[in-house]
Amino acid sequence: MGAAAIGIARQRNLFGVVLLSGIYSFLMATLLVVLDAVDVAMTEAAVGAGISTVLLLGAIHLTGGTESKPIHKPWLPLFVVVVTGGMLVYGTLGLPAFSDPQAPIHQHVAPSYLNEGPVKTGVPNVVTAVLASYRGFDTLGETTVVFTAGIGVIALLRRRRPRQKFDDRDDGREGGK
Amino acid sequence: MRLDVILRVLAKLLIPFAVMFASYVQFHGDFGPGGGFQAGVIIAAAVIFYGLIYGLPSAREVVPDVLVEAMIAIGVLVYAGVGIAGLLLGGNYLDYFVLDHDPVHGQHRGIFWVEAGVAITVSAVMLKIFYVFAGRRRDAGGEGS
Amino acid sequence: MTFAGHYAYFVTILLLMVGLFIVIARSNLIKKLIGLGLFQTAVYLLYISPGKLIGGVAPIVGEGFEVYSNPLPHVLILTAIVVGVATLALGLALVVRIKEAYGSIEEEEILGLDADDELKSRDRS
Amino acid sequence: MLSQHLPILLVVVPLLAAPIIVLLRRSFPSWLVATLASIATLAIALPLLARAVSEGVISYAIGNWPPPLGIEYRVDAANAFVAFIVSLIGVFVMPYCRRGVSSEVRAEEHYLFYAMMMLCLSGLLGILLTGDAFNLFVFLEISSLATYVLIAMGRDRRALVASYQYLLMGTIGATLYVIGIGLLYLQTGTLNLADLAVRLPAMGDPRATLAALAFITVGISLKIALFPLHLWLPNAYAYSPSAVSAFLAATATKVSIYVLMRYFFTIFGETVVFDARYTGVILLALSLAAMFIPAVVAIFQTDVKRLLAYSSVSQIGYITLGISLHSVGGLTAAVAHLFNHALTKGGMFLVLGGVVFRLGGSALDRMAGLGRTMPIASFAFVIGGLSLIGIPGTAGFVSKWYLVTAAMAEGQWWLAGAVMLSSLLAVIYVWRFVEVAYFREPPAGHPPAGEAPLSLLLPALAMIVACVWFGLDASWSGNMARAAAEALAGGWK
Amino acid sequence: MSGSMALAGILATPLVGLVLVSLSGRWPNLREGITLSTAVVLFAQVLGLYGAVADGARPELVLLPMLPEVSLQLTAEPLGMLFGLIASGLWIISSIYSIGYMRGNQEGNQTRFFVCFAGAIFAAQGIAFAGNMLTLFLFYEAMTLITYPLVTHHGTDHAKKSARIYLGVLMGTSIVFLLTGMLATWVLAGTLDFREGGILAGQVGATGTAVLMALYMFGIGKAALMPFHRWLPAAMVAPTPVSALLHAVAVVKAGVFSVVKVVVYVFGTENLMSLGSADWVPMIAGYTIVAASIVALRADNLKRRLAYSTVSQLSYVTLAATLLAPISIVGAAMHIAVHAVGKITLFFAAGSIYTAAHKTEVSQLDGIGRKMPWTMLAFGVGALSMIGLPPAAGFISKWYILSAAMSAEHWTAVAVLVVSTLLNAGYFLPIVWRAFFREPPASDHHGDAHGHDHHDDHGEAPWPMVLAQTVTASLTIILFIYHEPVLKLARAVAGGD
Repeated sequence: MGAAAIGIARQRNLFGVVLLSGIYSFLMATLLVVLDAVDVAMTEAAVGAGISTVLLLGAIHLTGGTESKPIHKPWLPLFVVVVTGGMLVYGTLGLPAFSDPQAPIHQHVAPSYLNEGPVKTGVPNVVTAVLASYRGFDTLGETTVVFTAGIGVIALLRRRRPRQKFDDRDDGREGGK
Repeated sequence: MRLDVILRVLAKLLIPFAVMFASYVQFHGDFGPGGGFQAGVIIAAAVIFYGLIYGLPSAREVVPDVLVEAMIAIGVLVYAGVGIAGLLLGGNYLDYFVLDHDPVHGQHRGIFWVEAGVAITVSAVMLKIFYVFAGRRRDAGGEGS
Repeated sequence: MTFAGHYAYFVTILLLMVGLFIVIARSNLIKKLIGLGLFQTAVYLLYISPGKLIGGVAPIVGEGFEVYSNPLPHVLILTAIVVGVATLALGLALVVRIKEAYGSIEEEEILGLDADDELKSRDRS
Repeated sequence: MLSQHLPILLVVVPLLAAPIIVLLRRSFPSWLVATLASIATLAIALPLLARAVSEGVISYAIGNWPPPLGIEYRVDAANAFVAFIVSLIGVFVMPYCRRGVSSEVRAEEHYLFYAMMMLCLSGLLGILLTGDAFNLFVFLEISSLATYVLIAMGRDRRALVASYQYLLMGTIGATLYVIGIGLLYLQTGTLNLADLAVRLPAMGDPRATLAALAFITVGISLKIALFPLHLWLPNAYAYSPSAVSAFLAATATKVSIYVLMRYFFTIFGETVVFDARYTGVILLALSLAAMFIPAVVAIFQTDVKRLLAYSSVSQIGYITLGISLHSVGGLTAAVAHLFNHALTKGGMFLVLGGVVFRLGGSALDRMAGLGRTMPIASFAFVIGGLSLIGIPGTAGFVSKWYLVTAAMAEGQWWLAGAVMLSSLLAVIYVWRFVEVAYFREPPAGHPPAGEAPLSLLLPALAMIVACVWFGLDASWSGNMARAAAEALAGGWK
Repeated sequence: MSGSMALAGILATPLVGLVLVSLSGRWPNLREGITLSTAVVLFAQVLGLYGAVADGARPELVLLPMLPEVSLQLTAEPLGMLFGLIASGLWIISSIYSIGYMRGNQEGNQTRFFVCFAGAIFAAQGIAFAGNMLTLFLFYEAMTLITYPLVTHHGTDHAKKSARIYLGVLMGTSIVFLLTGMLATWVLAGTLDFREGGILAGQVGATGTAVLMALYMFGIGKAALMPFHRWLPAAMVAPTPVSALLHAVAVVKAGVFSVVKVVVYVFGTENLMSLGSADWVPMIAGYTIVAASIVALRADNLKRRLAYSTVSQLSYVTLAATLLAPISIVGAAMHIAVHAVGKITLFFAAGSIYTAAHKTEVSQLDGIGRKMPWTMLAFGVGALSMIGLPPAAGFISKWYILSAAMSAEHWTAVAVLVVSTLLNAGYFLPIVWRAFFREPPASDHHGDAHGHDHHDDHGEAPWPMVLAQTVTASLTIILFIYHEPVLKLARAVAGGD
């Protein structure tokens, strides 16, 4: 997975990049299954390897396929990235170790979901119970995000007649005066 | 051309299965992995598949733009409406317990409608994005720019 | 899954750094978005992996199972994935429009074009 | 019966309005629904604020699940006041959109525009009221996505690039925020903010807590456009449609500032954030830099919209300066300035929108002789400018009063001088407009433009009048700011 | 009519006038009629309050609860009464004068001019009757802003540049120093009300008081203490009535009035005396007096000379106020009134000369007294008052200040007063002498293509201007003989009642 990620960073052919990111998502989904997150894995597979790839390919088709060589030396981004990573390493050192049943996340809140969730909601898949009921408002928000994105894409890419498009560009010049 | 025919036939056969699979994912979400979002994606994928094979215009005929846009909105309305129903029946917002005399039934009912709302919006949005992106290419070509 | 301790975190962090690097350092607008996606997926692991309990199973309650992995991170990440793809769709739509307006999707070139515009309009006025 | 559901209704009303607008599709009905919805939010926000001030914390369990399990809305004087500000601005901006948008967005896209406005409003209100860390992220994304689209609807092609850059920055910010709350969650096992505030001191490891603090602060600061993370803001404000600039300038950054204050004072607590750490010092230094550097940049702008945008970055410095004092006085100043600056900047952008409507652009050179051709608009704009400077009798003075007295009460006398000096910079950039508008001849050949249509002028004037009113009688807004500050500092116990 | 109602009326009248004037811009006669009648009504109202205040009443009016802790409020007390009377009284006269001037010179933007004029008077009344420091500050800033368009009146590059200096210095000092000082006072004393004995008494140590003193003294830029005096000469680009009423009376007097008010009611004279924190102020003031006089001596432009004379005369007030002897406060208050009347006369005369003869430089004034006897006579009276010679009122105030300096045994101040009197004589008397005893230049009529522009065949200025300057000149002399009402108020300020 790491190799795929670095490959994405280095590859300049965008088709290659998209392909790699699809592979990456697939690997991610596999890993998620291993981690018992079946719902997430299913979604990641559908979204990461499916929708995203299709979307990216569509976009590349509309915009062209290769990336030009970067002009700047990447020192500043590198610095930012290293600081971010360093901060995270520092932070995670303070967290409970992997698969520690005594970790707070397994002690607080989650047991209630697992114990009473299926009883109170009648839904054995606790993920669904939490998603749709306990944290149903989050999911409403999520749906709204999808809605927003959908409407947004319509607003941005609505079909317009060529003449209007010309006007648009002209307006762009106008505004800069 | 022959390949085309095979594809068309395949598509005709596959699409009902896809829709069935989607509804399985939708309703089985209570017991196994899956739910509204995944179901929505699959439904959208079925139509997109249809569009890829029969061409965008025929897909647009089957599922017209206006309907898709309306569905985008309706999904959210269904979801938020469940919440309002909770309010009207004397509970808090998104309170499913009050949707039926039996709280557990109420929960079931609530989750069902909520997931339906998600599926409607997600499938419609995915479809719409496909329409828009695919349609864009044609327009861009038509303008000769 | 025998590696214990904080190994899982470090993998996450590495992915996250690569993603962030692509976003900041690369000039191609689409590649930036892909980097952004990478950056986000890394975060998914940060949430999911601590939720796993060795010996546990997916949080679908059934008979015969005692230990379940924590369902809450799964829920959160489901939402996060959806948000991520929504952002990606919107970002790509913007890139398509930018390509049409500028004829390029390289950040450097676009900023250069804008600077030219600025100069021209200043000369005119 | 309805009164107990006020918190959720405040968010759901605009959220429902959006899909309804999409179904309506026509320009006028969409506008009507949007306007009515924004009036409704104000009608909800006012009694909610009154209740929050008199009763203290109001908790609302969504789905009737008890708080740490389900998502909770938690309202106190602080977020109720900011929610009031946001919905108030909404009520000013929505009537303005009818005419203001017509020249900048094509008619068949109007309903999309209004839907986006509603989503943005709903998202912002959701961020404010929620008592759940992750739910906050979801609504942050709703408002952000809507914002990106709204910005991209600007006429200039640079609006697209501005929107794209904001999308990158905003998503990075939001993701950093998610990392931060992830770290908090892994330490405590809860996402409920009030629960976090209780459990964090007991269970948190200092390293992870510090990292979480860093990620949340940086993530939110990106949205705040805290110097030097402000690079997305000037373009985004400058190229978006005027009504959007006004709405965003008055609300979006303010909401993020509220989030920062909430995390600093209620969740982490002052001991974690300020004592024995450099957070206060860093924030102070950045605030000072923000007060001066963007203000100087603003002086050299040739476009009035960009000038105002840079001025916004500079004014945000005042607010964060108030936070960095970590006292109730400082917080009061921050909240007061949040309110006053929202009125001022929103009003100025609206006035400017009217001017752009007539002149077709916002370049400073075009405004020559504006004092004669559009006397009311230019006068209103100057009043807004005086408020930016902080002339007594305008809202801006009230904030300055609070800010400087808070700094002095903390013994930071030199800060008072810094604030005064930076407001001199504001004098300079405001006066560039005054000289051009009043003492330069209108460019020859241009037809004399009259005042903007009433539907644009009235909302703008209303905001400027409010800005003067709250400058002359700040007893209400001052008391509210004080109550909000006490609520923030007092926590959610 | 109760006192607080009267205060409301005083504040509302110029505001109403302002609105009416701006609405009647299309009919100049109506507009000027409104200006005049507003001025008269205002003066009558202020005068109506005189009796009560002189008898010790202190009517109050809370306008708006500006902040939760401090409200905007008005209080009539003797010093404010004095300033209010001067500003409103002289507004009548200078309105008459302005009408003549603006029409005589065919100035543009006359409506804006009269609107801003009314606004400035509004601000002056607000300053005069401010019940606390916040209110005073509000109207102080309002005055700066409302007079800005008057300074830029001509809209030329030179005017814009000067207006930038004007605004820059006044705004800069008031924001950076005065506002800081005021907020510090609020933090330290917990109140901003003007109170006898001073609100800072017993709250702050000697060093703190000295710092605050500096913030106030330099913050009140309108008092033109050096080095923040540059705005005053810069403001001379404005039309002369503006210079006359605003930059000889309303604006600058607002400055020194604030100085006296702050010294008496914020710091408290006794408090300052015991702390010794204000000892340095008379030095700066003395320096300003002498330095400005020397600049005036060398200025050829008449208005510039008058401006520097104003800078110098203002510092008399500051000097007197900070000598801290009871009698010196009387001198300061008296000097505010006396200098106002005298200086406005001088500016009126300068404007008359410009209108009638289009002359602006001192060196052009040879023999002009023969053509414009009334004008130059008035000028002479004003000059005497500036120097402090009887029978002009300047003598009275200077006498009080001098005796205060003597009684305080402040020999530097005494020396400054003596030297400055000589300097005053040195730059005023030659003008009078030139005007009456020198021959007019003979060469003017020959070979001058623009002879018409030079107005050499001029007579007196238009009658409204002559009338105005005659009235103020007479007032200068009357005040010398009968100054009891003014003295009564001044004594009340000093707490000697």
